[in-house]
Amino acid sequence: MFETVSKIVAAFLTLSIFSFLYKDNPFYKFAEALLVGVSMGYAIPLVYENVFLPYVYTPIFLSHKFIIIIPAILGSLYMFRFSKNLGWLARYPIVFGMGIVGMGVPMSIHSSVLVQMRSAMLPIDGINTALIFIGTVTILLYFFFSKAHKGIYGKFTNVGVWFMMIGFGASFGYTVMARVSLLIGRIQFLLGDCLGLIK
Amino acid sequence: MKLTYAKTGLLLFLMVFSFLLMPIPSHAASDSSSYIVENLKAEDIPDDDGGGLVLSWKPLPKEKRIIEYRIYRGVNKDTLFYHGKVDVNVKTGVSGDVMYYYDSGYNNFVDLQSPRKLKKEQQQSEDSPLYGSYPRDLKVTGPQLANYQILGVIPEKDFLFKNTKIEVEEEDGSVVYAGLKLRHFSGLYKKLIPGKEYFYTVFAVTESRSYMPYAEPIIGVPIDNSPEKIQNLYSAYVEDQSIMKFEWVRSLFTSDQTNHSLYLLKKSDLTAFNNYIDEQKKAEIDPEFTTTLENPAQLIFQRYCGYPYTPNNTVEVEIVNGKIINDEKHINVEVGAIESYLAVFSLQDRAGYETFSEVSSFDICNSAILPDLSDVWNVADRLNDKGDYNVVQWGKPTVFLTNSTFLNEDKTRILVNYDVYKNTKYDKIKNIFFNVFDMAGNKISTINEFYQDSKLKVNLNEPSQSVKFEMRIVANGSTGEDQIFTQSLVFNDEIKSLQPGKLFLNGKEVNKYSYSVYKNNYSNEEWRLSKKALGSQREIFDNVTYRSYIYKGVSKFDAKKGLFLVSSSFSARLDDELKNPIMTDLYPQEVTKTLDQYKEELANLITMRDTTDSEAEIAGLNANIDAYQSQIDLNENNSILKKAAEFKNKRARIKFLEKVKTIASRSFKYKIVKSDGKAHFSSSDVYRTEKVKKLPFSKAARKSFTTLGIDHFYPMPNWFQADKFPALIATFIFGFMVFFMIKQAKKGKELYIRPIAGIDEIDNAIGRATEMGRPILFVPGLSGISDVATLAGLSILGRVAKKAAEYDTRILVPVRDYIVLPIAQEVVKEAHYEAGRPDSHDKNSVFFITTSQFAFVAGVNGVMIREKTATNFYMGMFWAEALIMTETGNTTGAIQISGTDAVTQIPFFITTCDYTLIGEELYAASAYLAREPLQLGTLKAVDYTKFLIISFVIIGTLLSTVHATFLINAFPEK
Amino acid sequence: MNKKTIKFFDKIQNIDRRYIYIVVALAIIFPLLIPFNSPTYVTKPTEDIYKKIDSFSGDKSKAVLLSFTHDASTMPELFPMEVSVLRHCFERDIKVFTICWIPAAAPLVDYAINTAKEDFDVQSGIDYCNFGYKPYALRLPIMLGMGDDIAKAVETDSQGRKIENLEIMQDIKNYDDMNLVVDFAASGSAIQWITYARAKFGANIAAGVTAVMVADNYPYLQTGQLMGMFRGLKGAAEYEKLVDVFASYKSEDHPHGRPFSKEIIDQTRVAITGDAVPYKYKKARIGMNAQSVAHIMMIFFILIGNIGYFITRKKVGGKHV
Amino acid sequence: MKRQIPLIIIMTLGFMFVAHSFIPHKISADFFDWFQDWVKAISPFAVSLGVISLFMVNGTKISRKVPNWQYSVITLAGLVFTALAGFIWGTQSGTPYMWLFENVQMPMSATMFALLAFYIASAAYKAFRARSAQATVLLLAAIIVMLGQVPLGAMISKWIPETSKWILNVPNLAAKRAIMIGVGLGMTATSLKILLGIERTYLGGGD
Repeated sequence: MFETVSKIVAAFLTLSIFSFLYKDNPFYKFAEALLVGVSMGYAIPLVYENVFLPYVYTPIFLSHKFIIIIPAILGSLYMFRFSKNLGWLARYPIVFGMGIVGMGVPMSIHSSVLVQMRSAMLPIDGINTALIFIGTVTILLYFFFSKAHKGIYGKFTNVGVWFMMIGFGASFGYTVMARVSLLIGRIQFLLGDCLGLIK
Repeated sequence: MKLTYAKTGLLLFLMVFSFLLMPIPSHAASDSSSYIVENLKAEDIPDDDGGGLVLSWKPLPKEKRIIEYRIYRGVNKDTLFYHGKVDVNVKTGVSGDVMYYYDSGYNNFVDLQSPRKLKKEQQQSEDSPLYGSYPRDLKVTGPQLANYQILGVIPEKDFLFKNTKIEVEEEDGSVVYAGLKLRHFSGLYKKLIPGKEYFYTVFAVTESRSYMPYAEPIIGVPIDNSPEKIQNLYSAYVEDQSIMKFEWVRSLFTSDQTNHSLYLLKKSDLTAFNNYIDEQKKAEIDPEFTTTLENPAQLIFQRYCGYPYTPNNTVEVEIVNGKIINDEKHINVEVGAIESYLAVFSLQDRAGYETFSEVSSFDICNSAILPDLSDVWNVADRLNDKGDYNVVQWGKPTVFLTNSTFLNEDKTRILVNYDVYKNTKYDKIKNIFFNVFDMAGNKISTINEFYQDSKLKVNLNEPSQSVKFEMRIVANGSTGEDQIFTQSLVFNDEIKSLQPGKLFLNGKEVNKYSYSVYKNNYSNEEWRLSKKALGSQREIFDNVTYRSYIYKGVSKFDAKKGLFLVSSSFSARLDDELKNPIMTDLYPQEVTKTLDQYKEELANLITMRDTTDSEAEIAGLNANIDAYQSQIDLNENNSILKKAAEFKNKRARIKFLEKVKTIASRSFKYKIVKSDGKAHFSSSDVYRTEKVKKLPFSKAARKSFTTLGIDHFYPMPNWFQADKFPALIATFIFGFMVFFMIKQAKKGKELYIRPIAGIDEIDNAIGRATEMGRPILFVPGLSGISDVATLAGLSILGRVAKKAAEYDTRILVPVRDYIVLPIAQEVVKEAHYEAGRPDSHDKNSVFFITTSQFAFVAGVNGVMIREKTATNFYMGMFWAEALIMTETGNTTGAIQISGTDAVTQIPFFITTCDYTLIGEELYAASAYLAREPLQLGTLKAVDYTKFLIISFVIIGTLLSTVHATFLINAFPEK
Repeated sequence: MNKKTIKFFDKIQNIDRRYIYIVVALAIIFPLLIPFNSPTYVTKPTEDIYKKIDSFSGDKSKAVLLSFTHDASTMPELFPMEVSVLRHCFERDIKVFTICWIPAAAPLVDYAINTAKEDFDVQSGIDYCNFGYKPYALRLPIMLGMGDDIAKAVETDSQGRKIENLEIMQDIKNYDDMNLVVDFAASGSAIQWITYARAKFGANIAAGVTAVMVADNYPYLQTGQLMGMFRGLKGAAEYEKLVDVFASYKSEDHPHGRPFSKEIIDQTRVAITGDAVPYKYKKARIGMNAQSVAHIMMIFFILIGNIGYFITRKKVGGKHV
Repeated sequence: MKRQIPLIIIMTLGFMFVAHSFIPHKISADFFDWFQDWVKAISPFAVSLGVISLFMVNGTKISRKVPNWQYSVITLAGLVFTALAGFIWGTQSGTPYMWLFENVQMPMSATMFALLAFYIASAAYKAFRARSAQATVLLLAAIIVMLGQVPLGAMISKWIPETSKWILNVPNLAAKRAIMIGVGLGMTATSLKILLGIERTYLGGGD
């Protein structure tokens, strides 16, 4: 009984969302509004239990690490984000959390630039490595904005465009697969979990 | 109509939520007694230390939809505390007929996460004995300390500095304890006491979280058993060195194991020995049983096994002049012909139980067959770390094949994967040469891996059952001529491919032996295992953590002050022979008090000795007197304790002792054992060095550590991570570029940006809309203002709006983010002013639709269809919803121009729009149009860096293709 | 081209999209209702993850971390991957940790563990451990902290136990031991692991991603920064098969599974109809049947649409391009 | 001042972190531990941002009685109810809170994106046009990759999966690598601008 009702509710809400395909309608609007509310409401107790209690309450009130009061006060300044006059106070917690971007600079240069450069310099030992080399260089040149695409240079950078198009084609193909997979999942739910038709 | 929609919505809402109130009554109605678990049993766990019970019960059927079973435990029937739970998947239930739950070892007693107050378990009958878990309240938990063995784990700093001195009046005078608050413990852990009765019950929790009635509590009594039997003992006798070697397979190591012992047994005594064991077993089961037999085997070796660390499992015993002698353990055994002996190993536990292994006969061999441990090895501080690793490394790098795959159907072309084990000393591998031979022994090919990508492609002339590889590594000046590796790929019928066979180094099998690295510091008696490595590995990293804990038994408490009481004495280190701990105390007075007690005891013993006549008694007393005397000497003459006694300031004294403790526990000496696992092993000496590194300790603190830096290694923290050097340079270059170019742009320096093809298209498209007399749609993306793409989109909006104003064409700008809204309004307004057409500006042309992703798109689609827009612009950040808009635009026949840096959406824009600005082109277009210094400067900085990158890539590729790999190797690999 | 054809194509081009929706729904419903056996070809990126995890078999000083950074919306693709990996670990006695970074993922982790564990004798805190939900804001600090000391960075598990005292943590200290991180996400979140955990501590990173992210991750795959990748539902189907064929393989010679072989996996077909494999372990493969039909349908749509486009465009005379 | 101090904080912290990424020393590790403790204590409050803004947006809608304001009531009621359920009955499995997650939030958020399969199909039919040579190449590559993913592709010809693999491993790799380097530089530039105090949008408006 309990299970059946749970499934009916879930199936009903699923179908409400699907009804958007027909047109925007109150069922969809209802489901969407509910989703927004429930998602946010869901986060509150979870954050309280998993974050607030162990990282704020326990250190201050139980471990007596009173220094943690400072970041806790900093954190509570978030509340002023929407205030007209005191909005500037919210900058402190934001700024504090953002300090870590400093680490992002060398680290992302390291892994998305230098490591990639190394792999782009592999010895050419066949047609494929040659193609990867040409492709990488021409596309990089295509996005080099300090020289006009004219003459032979223009033709050269144009090669990059073709490489990109094939690359985008690959993304395209995979995206189609991703979208279909999600639908498959939902239909597996409706047919399998709710109706028990899939074994 | 709309209102009725909404009413429907509210009704639905109520429907969904009202259901939540149903579960409780729905279950209450059903018969709850059928939910009580049956066959609940608590049985002793065999072969353990007496701290374990196993609970078992029959799980309820799947139809009952149980999500969890909760277990309660106590020392009497009336109060049972929550102890743990077992989760169950509600859909499938439990597959077996019995469910088990192990209550063994130390588990959580109380810590800061425990509840504040003791609570009666809800949803149970009024008189139920069930309570929640132990609370932080000492009034409740304090008395429970007596019911378990309680272990307190205390961070060293808290023990040393956060304690409170507490004097407790006990039977034999007042005793001083260190009192600690719960918060100073990392946790308190409890273990069952052997022989004590414990009560258990279990109940089920259903899917709707109803707690079902509990089963009638049952009793369990944990029993201390003899340790688990060691399965395999191997013994060997090396004739030419007259050394016996023993090795065994370690059993599960538990806290109560104390000694490793080895015995020699005459083959003729085997029956007597077995009788002895049988008798011992009987005695264990039946305490009344009196033993009569003596152990016929002779003890030849014994040592403490060093809990909680993994002990050494090899032993060497030397026979000198036909005898094994160890005065300290009172061993003096005469050994005859080895052939007539068997070896036996035993494990002893605290309760005095002893478990013997199967007997093993000696493999009599010669030292020539023992593994060769002549590889040069060393111990060093690991570089590039925060000072918590030592590295132990040996030998030259090894190369080996890991896998192979056929590349074609004829099976004549194979892809072979190889791997390399290096060490810090040989870390720069220049070349690896592979010579490939076919089955007949003919060389098929020679490959020079000048860039190691871990794979080779080999052409076989014909499908082959076996291919042999000869390999050599050139690294750090070593040509590797003296280290030729051979390995074959052999066809494996089961796996149906060529699989790597055994690896040989100069004809010797490499992985027949493995390395075990053992370590020992100043504060533990025995060597412990650091890490084990394969015969092909060349280094191990030994972790020396910074964190240290003090373990103390807890049995007393002070409820008034909220303190747990632990003994205040602690050991600073062991003496140089690693025998006696150098004990001291948190409180200086206690040190003197203990010393006085020793002296008093000593004086008593001496008077006793002088008054007695019995020879035997005098001998016994003399031994005691010696022990006390040596303790007193140690306390009075030890440099650490002497120095500590000099401190006037209490905190300074503890600080000094802390430093000493740190050195003692973080400095390790190392040795390597290379073994085949069957007692054929070679053991190295302790590694020593002459070059003593400078250590960060005061003279006073390190005074007693005479071997520190020579054979004991203390890991040092480093100030720069050398492998990040390329990143450092790159960060500097790029940082400078950005800073400099933005400065230049701000100064108003003319910076060239090539014309972007899409920009002309923008103008044309606006023209077309004007021709058709229909409005333009501009969507500045769906993300917020902090997104670079949104900013770029807005600056293109400025241009489009200006052109539109010039042509007097209406522009519509739907916005999703309410912070973007006023900014977009401002942009459009300004554009109209700039174009000199403030009159044509309509404030409502920029409007907010909704924040919801799909509803926003539905709104935009509505605008497209209603207004019949002639040209649609999508500039900014888009997600999955993008194609819904462009599809509609496509059906209405509008010209569509898009620009985004969302790589996943670009393909859809390209296929559905007439023109697309790809990725960075969007930024470039916006910088080109807006000429805003910040954007322009960044674009140029990125551009110039990109030029550098292109140059490096081209040069690097050309160089590496002609075997010059220095440039490519200058870049990081991971 | 005669007018009739043009008109016909005009008409079918302007067909109400709801008809298309119905076709889509049917194209997916039928293959799901009527499962059929189709081969699953296993590709290298999936294989590499399998081999890596398998190499930890029975090794108590190695562990795998599964990081969940997705909510229920992308579950259809990612969930079968998670279940298969967990099943693999349980089958081969490999220590496995789980952690999640968004609130909505927390129950998904439990769901995945509960689904996989019931066929095995495994215990939380000994064979596996769920670190539970940690907020996204702490992702970087924890990710980096684990390179040093997992127990300190994570502190407590999902049940609030201090993890440093759990049995599973013996011999597991940092990324040297917890040597493989598999990040399940619908975004490029694996990149963060690469940038920090790998660059700084050399952890092995693998990604379980929705198909959308697949093509973008290839550069990392080639550099080895990603040691392997699950490519959407296909990757999940491949892993399901791998576990079926090797880890869960039972015979007299191999009571606890058998070693990986490229040749065997290529030759073996696992029937997904019938009850030989439980439904939860073949969900992705059944899904792939529907995927096949859907892909054909998509290609068919693209072709028809384009034929119509070229015919009707001729009529308009290429006015708009 | 209201801007300067935050800017100084971020620049100092930022540069300390740049240094931290090159310094493995214990001191540097301790700095990170300190930061970790503080950020952990700050982070739970961030959730209030989401809650407040949701209340503000929906509250305004309700008070102004904009069309469809009733749905805002549903949103807020959903929020309050779910949060309360969590606090009252706990968050373990089997509680109303988890019931809401499993049967309300999970199915709906999963379905939201499942809609896209329909849209992409209709776009395939109506909008994915080989409108230029480049778009044609793109579509062809896409079709091959799509076929390469499913068993049917291999049944048609064994070259389809091979070609699909080649597309991914060669042209796609080159394209994505080049784009990635560009994106990587762009992102780093943004971080750098934040560090150098040039980029300030994250501080929000006002003085």
